[in-house]
Amino acid sequence: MEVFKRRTFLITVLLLLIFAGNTLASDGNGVDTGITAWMLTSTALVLLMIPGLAMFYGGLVRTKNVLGTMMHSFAAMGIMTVLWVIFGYGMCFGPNTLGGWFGWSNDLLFLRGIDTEVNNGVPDYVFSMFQGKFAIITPALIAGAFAERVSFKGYAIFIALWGILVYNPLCHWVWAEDGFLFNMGANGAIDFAGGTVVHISAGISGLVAAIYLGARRGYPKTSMPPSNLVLTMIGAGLLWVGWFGFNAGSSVNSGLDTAQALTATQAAAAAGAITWMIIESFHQGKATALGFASGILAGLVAVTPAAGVVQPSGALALGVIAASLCYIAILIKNKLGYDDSLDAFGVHGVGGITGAIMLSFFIRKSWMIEAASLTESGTWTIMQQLGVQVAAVLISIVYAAVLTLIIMIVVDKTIGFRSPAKNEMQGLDASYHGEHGYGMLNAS
Amino acid sequence: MEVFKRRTFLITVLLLLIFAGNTLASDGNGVDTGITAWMLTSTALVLLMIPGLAMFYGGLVRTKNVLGTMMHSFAAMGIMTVLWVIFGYGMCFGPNTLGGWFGWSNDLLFLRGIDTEVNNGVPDYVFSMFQGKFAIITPALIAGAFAERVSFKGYAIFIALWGILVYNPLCHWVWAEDGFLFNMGANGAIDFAGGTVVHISAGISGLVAAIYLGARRGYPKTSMPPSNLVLTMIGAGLLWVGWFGFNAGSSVNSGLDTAQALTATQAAAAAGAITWMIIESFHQGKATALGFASGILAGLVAVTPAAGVVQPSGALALGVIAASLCYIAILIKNKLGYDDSLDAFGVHGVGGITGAIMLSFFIRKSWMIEAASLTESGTWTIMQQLGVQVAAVLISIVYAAVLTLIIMIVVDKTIGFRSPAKNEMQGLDASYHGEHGYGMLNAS
Amino acid sequence: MEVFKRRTFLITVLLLLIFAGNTLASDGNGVDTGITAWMLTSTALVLLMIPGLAMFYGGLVRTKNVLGTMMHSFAAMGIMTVLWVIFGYGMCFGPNTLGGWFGWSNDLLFLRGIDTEVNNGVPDYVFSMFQGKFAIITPALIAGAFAERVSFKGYAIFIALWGILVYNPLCHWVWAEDGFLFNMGANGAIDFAGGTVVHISAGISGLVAAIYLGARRGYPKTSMPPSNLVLTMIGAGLLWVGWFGFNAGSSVNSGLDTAQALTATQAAAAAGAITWMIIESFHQGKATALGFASGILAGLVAVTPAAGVVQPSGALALGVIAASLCYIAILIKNKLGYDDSLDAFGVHGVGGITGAIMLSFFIRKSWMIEAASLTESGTWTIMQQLGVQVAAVLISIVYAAVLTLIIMIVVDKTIGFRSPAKNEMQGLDASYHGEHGYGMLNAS
Amino acid sequence: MKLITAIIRETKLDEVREALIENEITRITVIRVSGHGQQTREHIYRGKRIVPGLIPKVKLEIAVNDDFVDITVNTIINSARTNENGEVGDGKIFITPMEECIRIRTGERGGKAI
Amino acid sequence: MKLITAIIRETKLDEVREALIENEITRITVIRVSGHGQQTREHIYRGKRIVPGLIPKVKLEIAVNDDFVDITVNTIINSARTNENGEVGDGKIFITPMEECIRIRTGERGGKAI
Amino acid sequence: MKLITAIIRETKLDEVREALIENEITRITVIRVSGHGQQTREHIYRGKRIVPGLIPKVKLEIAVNDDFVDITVNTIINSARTNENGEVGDGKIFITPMEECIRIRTGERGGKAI
Ligand SMILES: Nc1ncnc2c1ncn2[C@@H]1O[C@H](COP(=O)(O)OP(=O)(O)O)[C@@H](O)[C@H]1O
Ligand SMILES: Nc1ncnc2c1ncn2[C@@H]1O[C@H](COP(=O)(O)OP(=O)(O)O)[C@@H](O)[C@H]1O
Ligand SMILES: Nc1ncnc2c1ncn2[C@@H]1O[C@H](COP(=O)(O)OP(=O)(O)O)[C@@H](O)[C@H]1O
Repeated sequence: MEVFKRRTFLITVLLLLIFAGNTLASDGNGVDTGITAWMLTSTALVLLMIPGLAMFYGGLVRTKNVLGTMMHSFAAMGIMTVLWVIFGYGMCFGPNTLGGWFGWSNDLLFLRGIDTEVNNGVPDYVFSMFQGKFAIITPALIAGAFAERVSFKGYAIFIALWGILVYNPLCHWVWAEDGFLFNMGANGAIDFAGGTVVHISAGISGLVAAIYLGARRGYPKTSMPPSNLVLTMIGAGLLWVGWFGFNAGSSVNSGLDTAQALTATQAAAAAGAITWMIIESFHQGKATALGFASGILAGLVAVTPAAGVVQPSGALALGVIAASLCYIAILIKNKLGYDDSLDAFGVHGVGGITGAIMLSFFIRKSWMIEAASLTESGTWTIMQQLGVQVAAVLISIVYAAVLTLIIMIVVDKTIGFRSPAKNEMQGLDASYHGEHGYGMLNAS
Repeated sequence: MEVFKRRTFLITVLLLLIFAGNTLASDGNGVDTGITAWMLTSTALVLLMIPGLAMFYGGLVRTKNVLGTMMHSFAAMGIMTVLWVIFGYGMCFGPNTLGGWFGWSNDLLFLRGIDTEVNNGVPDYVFSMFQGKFAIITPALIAGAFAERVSFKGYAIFIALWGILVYNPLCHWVWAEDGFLFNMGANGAIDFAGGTVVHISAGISGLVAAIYLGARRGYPKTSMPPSNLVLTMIGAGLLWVGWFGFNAGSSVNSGLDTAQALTATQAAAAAGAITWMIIESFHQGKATALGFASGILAGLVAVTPAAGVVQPSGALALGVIAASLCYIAILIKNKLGYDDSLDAFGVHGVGGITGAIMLSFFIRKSWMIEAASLTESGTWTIMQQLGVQVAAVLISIVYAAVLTLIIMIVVDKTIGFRSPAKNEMQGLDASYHGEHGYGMLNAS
Repeated sequence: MEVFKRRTFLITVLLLLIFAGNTLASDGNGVDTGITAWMLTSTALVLLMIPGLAMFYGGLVRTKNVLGTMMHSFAAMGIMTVLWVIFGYGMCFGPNTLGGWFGWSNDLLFLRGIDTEVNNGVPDYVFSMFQGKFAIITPALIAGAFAERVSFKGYAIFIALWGILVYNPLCHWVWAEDGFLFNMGANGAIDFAGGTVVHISAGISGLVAAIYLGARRGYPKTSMPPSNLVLTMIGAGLLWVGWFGFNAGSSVNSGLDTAQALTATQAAAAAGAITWMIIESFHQGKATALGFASGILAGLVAVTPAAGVVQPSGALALGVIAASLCYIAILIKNKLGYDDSLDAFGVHGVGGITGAIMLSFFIRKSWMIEAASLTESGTWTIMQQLGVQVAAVLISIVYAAVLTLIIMIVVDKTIGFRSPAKNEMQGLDASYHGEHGYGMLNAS
Repeated sequence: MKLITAIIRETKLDEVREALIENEITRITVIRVSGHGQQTREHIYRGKRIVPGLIPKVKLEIAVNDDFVDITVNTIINSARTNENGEVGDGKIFITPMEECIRIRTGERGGKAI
Repeated sequence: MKLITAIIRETKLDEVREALIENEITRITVIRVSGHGQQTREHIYRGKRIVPGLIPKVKLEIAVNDDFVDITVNTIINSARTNENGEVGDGKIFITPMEECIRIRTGERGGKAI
Repeated sequence: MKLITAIIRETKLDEVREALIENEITRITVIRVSGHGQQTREHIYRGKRIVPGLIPKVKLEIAVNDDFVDITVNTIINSARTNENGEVGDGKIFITPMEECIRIRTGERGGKAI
């Protein structure tokens, strides 16, 4: 969503043209049907990532937990959407409240105020729905860190609180026009499609939660092999496809910057995948499918904040670096012994941090020139931007970690979060949902 | 497709502008590339619903019937498409024939007449293909009612006849400019994306078929547990994504009304899912994944007729109401004892009726004002619209029920519809397709 | 991509209008947001075909090879993308080099030269990414021919070389403005979306590879039943959906020709599916799900080169013819005894040849008139075009066959291509990836 | 006590179970297996009838007291057979000795635990 | 030598395995099965509790030397039982005679191969 | 008559079946199982080699007449072993007595029904 500021001038010119009233692409409400078409599509693509994530995670857990794990993603679709419509959008994109902690506007309750609003050629509803998908996927990502060991009720309450107290403020800071990170440095902290807001916040929160909740019974002694890597691979495929909406949609355009974001996304995903494949081949003698998928994710995560500012060569580099660092991070985790079940921190946390910081070295020249033109001194260096990036990353980390810990404790002490041992052994599916995933396994 | 009438004025203005010839978005044929882009996308999204439905239904049946059940969806893709291209589109959108029973125009045979036609900025071909997907999914929905017990040949003939005699006329009445339901009341019966045409007609036809064919062997004594709820969940996910095309595409635009439809769709689906989840938690102590998915569907079905006229709060309400009523309807079914195998009536029939009628209470003010302006008296009340809605619903119910019964009897008495007991016990896959779905279950 | 030439005049006119600067749809860079939106979507849809293909193929192999087979598709996503970004795009769409063998331009290395380029309203990046997906799927298709018996390392090297030496040159000849097949005859060899470049080249290369590598151990004595036809069906569904991007996206437009391509695609797929279903019903007494899916593919493959020039009736005819010929081809294969594991040649080779040649008889009149207008004599007959088509097909066949054989031999003799017997018996998943696909099959 | 093991066609499972239940043999354990015997024709794969090397079968395991052996075996034979005369692939029944049977819930042993 | 076959609840597998391992019975073979016995209530399907005809169970097969029979059986009974008193559906244990046991790796036979 | 039960590596199934068929032992039933024994290293999971608690195995059940026991057992041992000397995880063979064998199709009993 970086695009807003950069396009200000352009948009002013365009708006003049629109209201000159002589174009078809406007349908009389100032709508650009082309941009709107791509934003609608992007919204669908990002929604597709939720079942994609459900499959990715669902395939990695043990058979008895597959539905429970998928429900972590699906429940987020339900809960976060309803909250978003009622007041979440307002908290993210309303004007600063409580000193800028989050946004608010009564007018945005139930999205009432935007029923016929159009901005920059796109109906506000579309922007709101597009953004709402990010509010769904972020808590769903966290669930990977404590997979296979939480109560469904506890989870449902947790993500509701987390969305309100962690996601919405962060989103406001980074993407709202009056958010303080949006206005840091010359031209803002760069977070094109959610490196800090989505991946770092989810990764760090997952880490905190995994440590707070403790490991799964038997971990790490008992191995817990994936129940369905085929499902995981399909999930990875859908995530890649959906990420086009995630990143290219974040341009809120259907133009050059959209194309640049799409290209960077594709390049980084591929580079990440190949890097992981090669590392694993040398390290373990075999290139696993899960490794390939993990590399895809590492690349995609790293390019998320960067997609608007890096060229293809930079995107390739980010993919390579992120996959390498995530690979190492997971090896270290295995040493440290905490149980981040599906590596939410190892991939999203590490990949997000890598991307948000390393992007500084691959920024497109034109962006730097524009940034410089916005400073008083007329100069702006990579190191200065690096400082802004590091600051934004640290702020996200600290905020997400502290708030998550508080929410965890509250939920765990009141209604309970961690599964009782009996339920964990029975599996989430039987304990919390009264079902099991693969009936076909048993003759009947 | 509600949009047509409302936009008439606007379009006239725009057309003038187009033919002024000074815009890029027109490619010289009067095409609006933006709207066309979204309609092409919507067509793809609605097509995606067919495999989505195949997965949703396929996961709910027993292992031995999974391919047969998926083939009910896939066969519809083949059969209905071919019929649609040859004469189905003409029956739906050609001018009134036989007193308005359906449409017809020799010019539309094989879609010959629309090779280079463009209307409202969208090539007729695109509109035709978008609409054709609805003609595919409707009979495929019915199949849920008599899953696991019909012969494939009987099914193939049945859907062909049903499409011709039930779907095409209904579609003509509701969506063709000279359809009688399109012109009922002040501003037509409201059926934005197919509450009556698709869901009510499918649900009622399913009910009639389920009762006529009788229950599956052993029902309800023997339980028939779902063979693959993971598959069902993925299917539900794809259905949700595809429904964006279904509803938002039905605006035949890429503008404000599209955005409104998309938002209503998202809100209703989420509200339906959460409602079902909560009800089931209280009623059964556990929130099932299938319940969540059923709630998604209930919400989506209910908002289908309403997506063009309700605001987000209304959509949330519709989701809540529909999920509650569908839940109750299925409980009642269990009491009554007829065997609607996968609850085609319980979800699509009940949800569709709920949406088509209840939407009257949540109509956007601007719509009511416009409707009033179209009457002679200049007034139009919610109760009047309610009357129109109820009338449209009843007409659909009666027509679909009677015709379906006749078709059932004819097919059953001639080539046979209901599976012989032996085939039913063997399973559809072995009996009718000479295959089985999950080879991996057996070592080999 | 046929569209380029035909639209030259139109585009000139439009470009004048664009630079007149009075339209919104242009965002000031000459971008048509509508066309760009559809091209972005098409790119996502074609990417979706890769997991779709992974599922389609993955379901057909034995349980022990499912991940290895899916990795054939996924690895192509990684490897071909990286090569494409570095120099593949340049080889395809750079200016003629080495007498037109392929294209080249240092400026296109790492896509550097097109960072802000826009052509015909679409950013070059988008066109490049769209095209890049074709370079991914083509080698992935070949993998079907030698499924279940090659080393992963050998495969990875093979597709890299094959992409460079076979795909890139062919693509250049057919789709680059200075490609020699692009300029053959009056108006070029017709290959709208890749009949020769994608399907014939993949099919023939697969055939050569299958024969060179020899049959799987035990073939044809031991039967090797599909491990997951449910997966295969879902894959077929996703392929159909993705093919809308493949074909309709190849118009590089969002207008009438796009609509025509979409319609032809839908009609041919349905006709192919039904044809196969009917043939199999008569020949074997049962209509298999796999047969239906194969028919879908046969129809889609055949319409690929033709989608820009045939009307719906022609598309139906192509679907019927292609499905029949593919059915026969596979019967003959069973007699001949070579082991094209998943019928890459039987479907893509035969279907592609059928489409590329038979389309001559169904060309839209307007195209023939335009072609005639481009000749000196002012006439152009179906037979003349047929000659051009046959020539293009033969050139593709010979080139692909010879080069593939050379690459096979080189790879096999150096690092090894064919799996050693032990690995083949163990299965690809255990041997090359250290994993197995369906952990859930075993209690744990 | 005997352990009766029957390998039957997948598609016969419902029929056999119904027949057993009618004869009051309700306790049973069912397992998916694959088998190779004399059976040869089965599936269709792209227009060709194929003979899977291993054909999916279902195995029933029924622990019975000695006086129930005959009725169990006869019921299975009658219900698992294809048509009157049977067809290759109908399956086998194996009878093995069983020394002890224990109900986990109660710890009961022997004949009454079956 | 005996072959001990236990049919237990799927959800008890972890517990039973942990208990067996604690008692040094580590070699074991596990199989997914479905069973029908006296158990009746289980799953929820669209707001209704349903009784699957065949309920997923897990079967353990453990070959043991004669002096290990008791400890194995007792361990299973204790760990596979629901609560103190057990619940319908907890399962069965069958003990059958075994004549020979062979370790494929070494060709060893008899008690030491177990 | 004996019932020979062999638990082998999944990846050895093809080889063992080929060997058995060569020795004219063609009737066989195959079951997916998981096992725990002495075997320890197997899969790779995100850059780490992991030891699944239960390793997928394949179980063969072969009913044979007494004079076929030796050849069957030897064939399995030779074909299921990894390399010359075997490796931990190669599996086990159990031999149990069998009292009766019945061919469902014909009702034949005893040795000729095997
Ligand atoms: N000797 C045997 N040992 C183990 N399983 C057997 C044996 N004989 C038959 N079976 C099982 O019984 C199934 C049916 O056997 P088959 O020979 O096809 O039937 P029929 O005895 O009617 O000719 C086989 O697929 C196999 O699973
Ligand atoms: N006689 C039997 N033969 C084979 N399997 C049995 C027998 N009795 C019980 N089982 C298996 O044990 C499982 C549990 O039996 P059930 O009768 O429900 O438990 P309980 O004995 O505690 O009442 C059944 O699902 C079935 O798989
Ligand atoms: N005593 C036993 N009871 C049941 N199954 C056993 C027993 N011993 C071994 N198995 C099975 O055999 C498989 C291989 O055993 P393992 O101990 O790994 O091999 P090895 O005997 O070569 O050391 C195990 O995974 C298990 O399924």
